[in-house]
Amino acid sequence: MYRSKKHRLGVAAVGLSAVLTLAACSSGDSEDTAATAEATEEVVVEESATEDTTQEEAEAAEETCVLPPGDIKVVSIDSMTGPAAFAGILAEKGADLALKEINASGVLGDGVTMSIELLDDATSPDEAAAQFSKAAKDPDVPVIMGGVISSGAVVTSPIAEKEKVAVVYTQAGSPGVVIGDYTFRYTPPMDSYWGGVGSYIEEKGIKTMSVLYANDNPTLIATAETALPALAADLGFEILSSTGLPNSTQDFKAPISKILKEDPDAVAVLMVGAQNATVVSQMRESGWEAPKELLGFAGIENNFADIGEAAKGVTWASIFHVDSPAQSTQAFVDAVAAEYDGEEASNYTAERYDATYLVANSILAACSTDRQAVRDAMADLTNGSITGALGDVTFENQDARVAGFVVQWDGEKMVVLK
Amino acid sequence: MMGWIDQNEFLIGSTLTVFLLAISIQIPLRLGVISFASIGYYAIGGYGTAILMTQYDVSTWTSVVVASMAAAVVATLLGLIISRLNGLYLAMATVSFSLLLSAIAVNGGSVTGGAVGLFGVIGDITIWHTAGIAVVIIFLVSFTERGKLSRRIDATREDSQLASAMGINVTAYRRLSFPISGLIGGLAGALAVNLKTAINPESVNFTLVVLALTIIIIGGQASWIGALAGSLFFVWLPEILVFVGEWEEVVYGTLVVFAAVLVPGGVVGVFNDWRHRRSVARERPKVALLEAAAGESDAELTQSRSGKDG
Amino acid sequence: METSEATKAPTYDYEPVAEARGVAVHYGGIKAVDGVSLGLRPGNISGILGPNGSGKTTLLGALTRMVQLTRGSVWCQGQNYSQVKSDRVITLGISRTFQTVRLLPERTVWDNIILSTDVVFKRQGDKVEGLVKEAIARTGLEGLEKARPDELSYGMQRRVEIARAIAVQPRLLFLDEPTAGMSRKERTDISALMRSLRSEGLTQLIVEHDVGMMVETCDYLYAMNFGSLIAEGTPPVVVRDAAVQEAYLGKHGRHDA
Amino acid sequence: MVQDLLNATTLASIYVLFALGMSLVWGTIGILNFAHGSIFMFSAFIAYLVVQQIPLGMPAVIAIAMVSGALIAVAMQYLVFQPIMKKAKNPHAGELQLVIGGIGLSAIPISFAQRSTLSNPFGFSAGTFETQAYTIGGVIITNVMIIILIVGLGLGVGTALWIRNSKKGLALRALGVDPEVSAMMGIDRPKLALATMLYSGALAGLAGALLTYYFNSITSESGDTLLLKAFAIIILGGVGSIFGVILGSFILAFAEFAVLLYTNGSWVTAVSFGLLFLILLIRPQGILGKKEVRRT
Repeated sequence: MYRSKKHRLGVAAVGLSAVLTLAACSSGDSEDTAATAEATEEVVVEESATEDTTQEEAEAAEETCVLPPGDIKVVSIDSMTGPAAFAGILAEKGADLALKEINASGVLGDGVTMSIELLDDATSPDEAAAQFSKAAKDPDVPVIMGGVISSGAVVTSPIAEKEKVAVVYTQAGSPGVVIGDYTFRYTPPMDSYWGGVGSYIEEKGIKTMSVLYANDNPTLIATAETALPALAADLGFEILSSTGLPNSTQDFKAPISKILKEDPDAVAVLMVGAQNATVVSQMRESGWEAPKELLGFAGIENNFADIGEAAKGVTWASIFHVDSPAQSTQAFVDAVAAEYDGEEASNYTAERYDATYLVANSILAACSTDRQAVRDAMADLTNGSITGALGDVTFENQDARVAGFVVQWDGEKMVVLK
Repeated sequence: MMGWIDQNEFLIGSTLTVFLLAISIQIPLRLGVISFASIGYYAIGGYGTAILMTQYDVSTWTSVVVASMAAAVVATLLGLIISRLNGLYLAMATVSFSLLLSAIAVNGGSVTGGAVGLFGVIGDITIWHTAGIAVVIIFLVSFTERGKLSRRIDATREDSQLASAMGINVTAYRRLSFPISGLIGGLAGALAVNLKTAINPESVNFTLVVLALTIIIIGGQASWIGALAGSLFFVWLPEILVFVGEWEEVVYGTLVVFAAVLVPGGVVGVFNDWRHRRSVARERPKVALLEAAAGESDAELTQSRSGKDG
Repeated sequence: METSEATKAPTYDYEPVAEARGVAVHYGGIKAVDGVSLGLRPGNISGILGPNGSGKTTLLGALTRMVQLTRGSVWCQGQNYSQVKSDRVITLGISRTFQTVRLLPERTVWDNIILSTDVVFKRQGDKVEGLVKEAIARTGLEGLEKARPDELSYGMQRRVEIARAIAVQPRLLFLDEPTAGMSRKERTDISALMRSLRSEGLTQLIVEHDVGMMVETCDYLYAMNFGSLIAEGTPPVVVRDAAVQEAYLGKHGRHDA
Repeated sequence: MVQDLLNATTLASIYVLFALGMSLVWGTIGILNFAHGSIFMFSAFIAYLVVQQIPLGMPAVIAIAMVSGALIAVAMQYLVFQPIMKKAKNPHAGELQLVIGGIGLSAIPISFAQRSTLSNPFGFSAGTFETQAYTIGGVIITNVMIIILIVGLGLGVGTALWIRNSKKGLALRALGVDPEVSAMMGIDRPKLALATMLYSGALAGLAGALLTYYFNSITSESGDTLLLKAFAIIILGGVGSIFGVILGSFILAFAEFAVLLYTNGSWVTAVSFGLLFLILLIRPQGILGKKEVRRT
């Protein structure tokens, strides 16, 4: 048959709310990116790419704002160890890159630097909460960057609201994370950009679908139980069955057998990280071949490299793609490659990179490290559209939204269909 | 000081709720019952409180009391239905009980919030309340660590057959440990959910069982002091030993293995042994007589024997 | 020889302190004890001898309600206590020691001895202390109250057990292999202690396979093999019994080897 | 339907491979080894590390995993379990210490593997073995499935017969029934215990390697998932009974399959501990267990 292989990069794990793909680049501020490009001579950013909505604001801020010299310490809580470490480590690469660019550009002002105190929550909600509450009670911390795990974020968000300190999350896709004035999230919820797949479904004439999803992941549950049925009602296809399994499941033979008997036109595989590849390869082993469709989910691509051919034809929606035509994304992809030894940029890195720029820009726009001022500036900035590594991002109630791509695995890599 | 408490409020609160959970496991353990059911009680207390507060707008304290009582009732029933098991079989039955509850939490739909769990449980419990409750429980538990009751508990644990021959109603003691363990475990969950404002199936899984058990093993089974020492150790170790960092789990594992092999009595056991040796040492004159006394009484007996024989 | 399986009351020419009537204990297919009746003579030291696995300890277990009876009944002072729970047996005045030392390792000698006394004499603090002191004196343990078992010699540990058993003022004391694993001197000491307890009027039943010690100490002997009584009588009579010699004494050498 | 039965039987064989060693150790030398899952995982992990360097075939990979598993298990027995058993004041205290020791032990390899893989799954894709699928009368079977079926059922039945009929097997059974009596029979307990752990570790390694081939990859946490299932399997069949392990594995695998086929699947995790709870209430000695041979 085919070779089953699986060494995967971005993978999944219990506790990680969602594995999303996303693209990004320097956040709203053209100024920063441009300045970085000049300063480092590494980052290729075309001026035109950076001209956009927030330019004026940023310029205005820079003209009038003089921050007192010194170091602005921002706290970042992330999963550097434990099951979500793969996401946390990639995310922090984005933060480091953005921070390096920002400080090199001198955009914050003479003698003003920003630093990130990175705290590892070890993928534990309790650790996240302990560290968050300590940071939230330290008046010298103007803003916090939150962790990637939902179970941690739902605990830390109420603390942020209570202590009135802004927090920007990436990932953490569960409900209960963005709950008020002080909570922001730079990762769009999956169902907000899955619509693109809808047109693919229509195009292919898919009339029936079976769903296999991880029933211990909030985002995937929401997608399987709410977003997909809504889409089905909209487009007029039928969902034959929806099987929820814990993501730790290893043998998918039984649900696959059930699905094969239902004989749908398409199967939607909504698992976390590497489990997608496991399901896909087990489906292929069970004889699921084209023209039968396999629909996947964001984040899935990181796991297909090893199963290669088996995943050919799997189609899904994604928010980040290294081949994205957006110039801001390309600039980011190049910057990542230059900084990290030719590494291919990932959605986790992109989101955090953008989020770090948002934090810096908010401080700059507020021209202060006062918590309230920073949060108000952040609310202002997220009112409009921000262009960055993820391309153009808008916000709904401080929660990110992107158009996304429909992509397909061609056997070796993912290609953009739209 | 107040500033420090304020900054570390969450860690202090965690320490206290983990301590209560450890006590809930320790009470049956002191009677020789290896029960992992406390995680189930914790889940009942936590979910119960969260459901009452967020879905029925019940006041904080009423929710806490009702949920804890519910845990105690479930514990009593569990104690009755598994009463013919002991040792590892009982342990396994209680593991399954706890995991069944976590499966219910995952599949509970909107009542339990499924995999997301319940969040936004904002009540009016401060760490001072939690500390107060912990102190009351320490006060009550300390009664079981003194005098007659503690002797009977020790005998029940160390050798239930012996205890029974000594007139101790082993079954009654063990059965009674269930509702008490249930109440305290439920309380731990109820207070934890107020501290964390959220609860999900992941927070009541097997990892928690392991944590609570290792706390008792490191601290010591015999006394609440052991549970407290263990809780402090495990909650604060990552704070203090920052350099441990990514090898935290390895350090934990190694410590637990060392504790299991070398100090089965835990930190408190080591301390008690030391104290005993010291007190014996202080009474040098008497102890010097130890061997002599043994010899003497031997002589005496031999004498009386020959007397009687003669 | 009494091997009747019936539970009807046998007649004795004395009033037995405790009785087994047709006691049988079966585990699955194994008949550990199979129809034993005996009545203990007041003020005597009785002994049950028999090779390992002959059912002695199981019989003792049956008499103390620690093992379930398959058939038969056990009686104490004319009362059938076959359904009484094991933890109530001590309140009937029946106290025991075990085949191996069973002391609480983390507890002092005093705590170990007082363990049963304060259960039997509830809320009689002063009396309990007095009884424990008396038991300590009778067993020659003065001065060792604060020691832990592991600080004592094996012989002394056994004395603590005996002290624990007699502190509750039983009318009947069961001793399960009280001299097992002891030095010769320790054996003679324990034997002397038992006789001194007899002189105070305490009825005792010893289970042993050390024939020498039994003959020296006991007033009356029962011999068991394969779960049944094969002989009984005064020590000289029993040791000369052909069945006993064949079943037990003949194998004795091999057992000690 | 035939396909489902075949798939369920394969799953059952996997369960047999995993639970066999655990059951043997528990039923004879009285150690409920909580680290069995991590031996399983880490031996596959070691094989994975080797395969990353040298592309090897399946027999070599399996051999590496089995040797690793055996060595880890022996080291655990020698350094941790044996000292605990020697020191235990009484069997019950020992029991708990052994469980705790196992829990502590299991954390160490899991943590190493997590660090090293960033919790990503790992597999033997760098090796030379390729999965082949065959279709026979509409039923799909892969070469990995065939190997698992043969090895799992073969070792299960073989071990059961060996325990039942051989002299060493008798010695092991004697240990399980009464350690003291077996000591009198002249059985060298520590030595036999070490040998049992060695066998159990090798089985864990074998299971780890075969499972990794079957699922294409496993994760650092895979052992823990199986550990809880193995408890259910062993108790279901009866502690100390090797045929019980086979029976328990089949019951669990088929029950899980049924739940997955006829419901929406969300209760599948509850199947194992539901069965465990039920059997403990109804028949604690297990289906094939004998009451009087209960050691705990």
